[in-house]
Amino acid sequence: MNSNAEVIVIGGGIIGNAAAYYLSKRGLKVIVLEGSDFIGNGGSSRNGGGVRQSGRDVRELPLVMYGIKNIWPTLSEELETDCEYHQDGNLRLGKNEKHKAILTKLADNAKSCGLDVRMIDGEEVRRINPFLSDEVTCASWCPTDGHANPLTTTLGYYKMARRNGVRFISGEKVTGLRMIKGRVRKVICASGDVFEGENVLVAAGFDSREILGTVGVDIPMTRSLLECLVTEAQPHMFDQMLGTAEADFYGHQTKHGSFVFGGSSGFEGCNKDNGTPVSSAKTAPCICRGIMKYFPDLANAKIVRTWAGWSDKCADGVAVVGAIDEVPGLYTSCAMSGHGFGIGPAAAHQLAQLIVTGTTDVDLGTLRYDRFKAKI
Amino acid sequence: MVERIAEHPILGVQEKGRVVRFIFDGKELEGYEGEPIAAALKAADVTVHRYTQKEHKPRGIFCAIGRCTDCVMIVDGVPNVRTCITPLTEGMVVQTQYGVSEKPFNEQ
Amino acid sequence: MKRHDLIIVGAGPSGLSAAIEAAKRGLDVVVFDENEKPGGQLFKQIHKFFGSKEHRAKVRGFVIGRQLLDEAAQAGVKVVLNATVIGLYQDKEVVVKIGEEIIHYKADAVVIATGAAENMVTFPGWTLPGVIGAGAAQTMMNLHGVLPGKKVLMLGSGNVGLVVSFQLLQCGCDVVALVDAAPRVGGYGVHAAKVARCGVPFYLSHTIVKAEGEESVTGVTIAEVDEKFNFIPGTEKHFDVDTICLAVGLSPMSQLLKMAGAKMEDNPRRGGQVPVCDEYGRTSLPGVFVAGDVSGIEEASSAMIEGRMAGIVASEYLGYIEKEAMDGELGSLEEALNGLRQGMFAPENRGKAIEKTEEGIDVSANLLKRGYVADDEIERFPGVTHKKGIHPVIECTQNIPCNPCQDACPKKCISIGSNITSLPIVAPESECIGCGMCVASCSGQAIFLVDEDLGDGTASVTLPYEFLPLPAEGTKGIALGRNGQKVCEAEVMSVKSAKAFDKTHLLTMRVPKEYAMSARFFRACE
Amino acid sequence: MNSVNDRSRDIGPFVPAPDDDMLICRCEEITKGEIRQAVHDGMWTMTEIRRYLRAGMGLCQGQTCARLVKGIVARELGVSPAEIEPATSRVPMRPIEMRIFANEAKEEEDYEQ
Repeated sequence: MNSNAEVIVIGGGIIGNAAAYYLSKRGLKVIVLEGSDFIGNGGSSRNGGGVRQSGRDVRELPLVMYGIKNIWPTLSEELETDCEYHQDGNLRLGKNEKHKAILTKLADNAKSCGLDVRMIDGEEVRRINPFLSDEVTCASWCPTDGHANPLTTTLGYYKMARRNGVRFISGEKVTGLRMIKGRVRKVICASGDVFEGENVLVAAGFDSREILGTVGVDIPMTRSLLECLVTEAQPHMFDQMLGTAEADFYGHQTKHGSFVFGGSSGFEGCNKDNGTPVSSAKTAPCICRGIMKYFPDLANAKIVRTWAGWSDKCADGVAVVGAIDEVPGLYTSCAMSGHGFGIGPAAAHQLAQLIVTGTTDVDLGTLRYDRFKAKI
Repeated sequence: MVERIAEHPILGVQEKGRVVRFIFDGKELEGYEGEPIAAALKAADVTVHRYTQKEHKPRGIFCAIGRCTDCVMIVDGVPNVRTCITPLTEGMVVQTQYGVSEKPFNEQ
Repeated sequence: MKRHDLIIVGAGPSGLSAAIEAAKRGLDVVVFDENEKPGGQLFKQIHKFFGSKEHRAKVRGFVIGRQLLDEAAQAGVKVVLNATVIGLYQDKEVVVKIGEEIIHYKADAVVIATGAAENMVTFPGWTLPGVIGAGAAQTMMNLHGVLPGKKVLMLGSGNVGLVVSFQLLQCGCDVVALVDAAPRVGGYGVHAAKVARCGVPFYLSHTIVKAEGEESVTGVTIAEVDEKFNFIPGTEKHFDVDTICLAVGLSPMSQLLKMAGAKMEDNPRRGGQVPVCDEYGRTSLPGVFVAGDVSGIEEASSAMIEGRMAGIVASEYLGYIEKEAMDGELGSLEEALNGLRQGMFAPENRGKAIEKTEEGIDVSANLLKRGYVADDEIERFPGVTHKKGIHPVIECTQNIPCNPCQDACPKKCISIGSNITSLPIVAPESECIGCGMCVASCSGQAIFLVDEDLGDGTASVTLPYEFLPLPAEGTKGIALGRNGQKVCEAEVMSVKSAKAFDKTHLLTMRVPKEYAMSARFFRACE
Repeated sequence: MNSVNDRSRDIGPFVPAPDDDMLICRCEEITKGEIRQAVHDGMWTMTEIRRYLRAGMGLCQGQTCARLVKGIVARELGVSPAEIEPATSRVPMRPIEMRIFANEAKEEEDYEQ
């Protein structure tokens, strides 16, 4: 078995698969190592499908805006896969003055970066989405936001990368990296397999921390267990992506007709798992109660499935994307903090460009791995 | 016309609820209160419960125990109701389901 | 949170059995079942069960269901119906939908007894209304009193296919064919024989080419297959039917266990995806046990024993009984379970072609191919003897774990011996009084009383009869052979019904004496 | 490494078959051909097939088709069905209305009559 490549990608999620695709498109030889038995098994397949700019920290905005302008609109054709991308706007909903203050601040910050986002009142909210309850009194509205299908997008990148000759190995858990003559070179796996790459891209979610730690790099992040649910197919109601100031639920109606909603019970940081991301008995009922306050019409929609996924939450809530300068050949995109899906393709695209050309179209300086400083 | 079993050689005469009337696609039909909607429809010779979303193909009873979800219909305005395990009540309005709607595809 | 010693999911034979054993030992037990009625599949099983009399042989499934429910109630078990367990979460948290609410329960021990789901096969038209699972047919007939169809083709010759075919006949449906891609009948020969003698043709090494119809099934085409299951051109046969019944096996319904994180395995011998467990149902999750089909597809009789084992093991797990007491009780149950797992249909014989009985007798090739023992094959079996006067003829030709017949005869004419799978033997010197208890006791309906010469050139044949209407004395009709074809004219001499016969009526017909050993069913002239 | 994990293993080209239009997943109306094609697109596990095609993701959550899909994937990969992982199962076991899922019973009520 040939275990050498120009780039070893650790993590078969949306970022790993997309990076493998963009790298292979540029002619590089790539191996992707996925720790679980399934491609796209982490947050990439478990998120709510948001492809949005609004509501993000300004440090992430240039990269995500780049993706929405240059990648998402043509992605389905490029991947020969229906990514179900809808650019029909994002409503971030508020119910009171406190919410309004949060949303206004976020909107003002985004506007300063050139994003078209504005505050609207309850009436205008219901003109855009007539199914929302009267409890909604305000929202931020970003018409260029949207949503997509995380499952088909992640697997679409995989399909095309594989077609380009990228070697994918699932069930191959990476335990560490090794430096050879001052460059990262070897990738050591729990199975005993060793891979060698001229470059290594670590995009393994929370596991990235441990892997990067083996070459002395630490990204401060925690892991929380987030949950989502999906309803049976319903007649078409609306196309916007939704979120709330309170972050009690988010989601959209899919092309299939089902509603995918994520939400929280307040225990995300300390939810118990059994080694797999397993849902908790208290979360789904709580999400349902949250949704029904916004959408009373969905009370009779049946939930067919609930699931959980780990989010790699960065200490400052912002993704880490770029080269790790102090370890030549090492790159990462991790600590995506629960909103990696929308930004993932852009992050992968820019990393591929960085690996091949040494340059990026978007300045990744604000997303550096070494930005973390003590508070005093 | 499919028959109900009047007297079964082993089970004898089975106890039924009272006769109730319900509406199927605008027609009035009779069934026994508490029996599954699907049983009442079967006894009235209704075999098609819905037409599928993609291919518009007919579907009816398949597992009869609430697992396969093939027999779903619109019941009192709610789509995707498993008729094989939902008890019939007086005055129930049962409609053929087209995709997830009560409207035939050419009206959707 | 509401807490119970033991929560059982599924009120079928195994779940109720587990509940009874645990409650008897002092555990606080609640059983949840998603159905409106308890008993799992038992209430759809209207035939008499096989086995030994200690384990409810010759009792009909739905009666066993009632017995179990009574025992459960007496033991203090709470059975909650219309209660769907929607999830088994960490720390044995069971979430149940009851009515318009969900309720969270904690259990110190859990028994999962969720049973099995039907397998399906595909063929063009398999999604048409009118193509149904055999279980669906059973549910409609036996629970809801509605005929699934008028003209039915059954796919699958396992016990489910055979039993449901007979049930369809009992309800007055026309079963036009019994079809199986396998070259041999999969279920008990006695089940096959009672279907075949009603005139249902068996098509082994055949399967469905297509179901026909636009809005619902109007017909079906079958064809013969070669040993690689490819259709042989030119062998197509068409039937006008309104219903196609699929009885192609069961899969354990083990989703709750997988959801809860139990270690699973794909085990074809157990019928699919099952939890890894020991012989008493302990899974990889401490305090979570399994019983019945969910841990491997078998019969209801073994499910009941497995349930009892799980109830006892759970009792010990929670300290209600000592280990020594548990070991003692498990021992005898294990012996009983092993007894049920003997014979030609034992799990290790699945799929094997068996050529000789335990007694060394060649098995009937015709039975495996056409569903009935041919006239020239029947004489070699020990239950088939001749003597003057009335005597039993036992057409039991396969080693199956069943022995009620030997206790049924007040004159001790019939013996099976200590090995429950042995073929019954009719003692030559014994004196048959023609009471018919053996005929009614045989779960396989394989015992006949024959008087080969009534002195006037005729013979009498008494057969088990479970159809309506019952023909009156003197009714003229035809006698059918084991193959369901007419052998001769016949006249009903008597129809006896008795409480002890449990709805198996004894129909005695007069036939010309040369047909005494071939006439096996009666059909009245239209 | 098992034969399903090395996604570059040669499984040969996709060859159209006469029964490719056979419906396998009744709920989502996914055909045998779509499943076989997905295997050739790299979807070698039940999990990936579900995510990519929605087969087994409909109302019944794969209770009817899981075994059939598994057989098709295994045959296409040239492995035994036992080598293909079973589809996951998730709460709820049966579809449940949002208003009921949301409605957690109070502690004091007793339902076990």
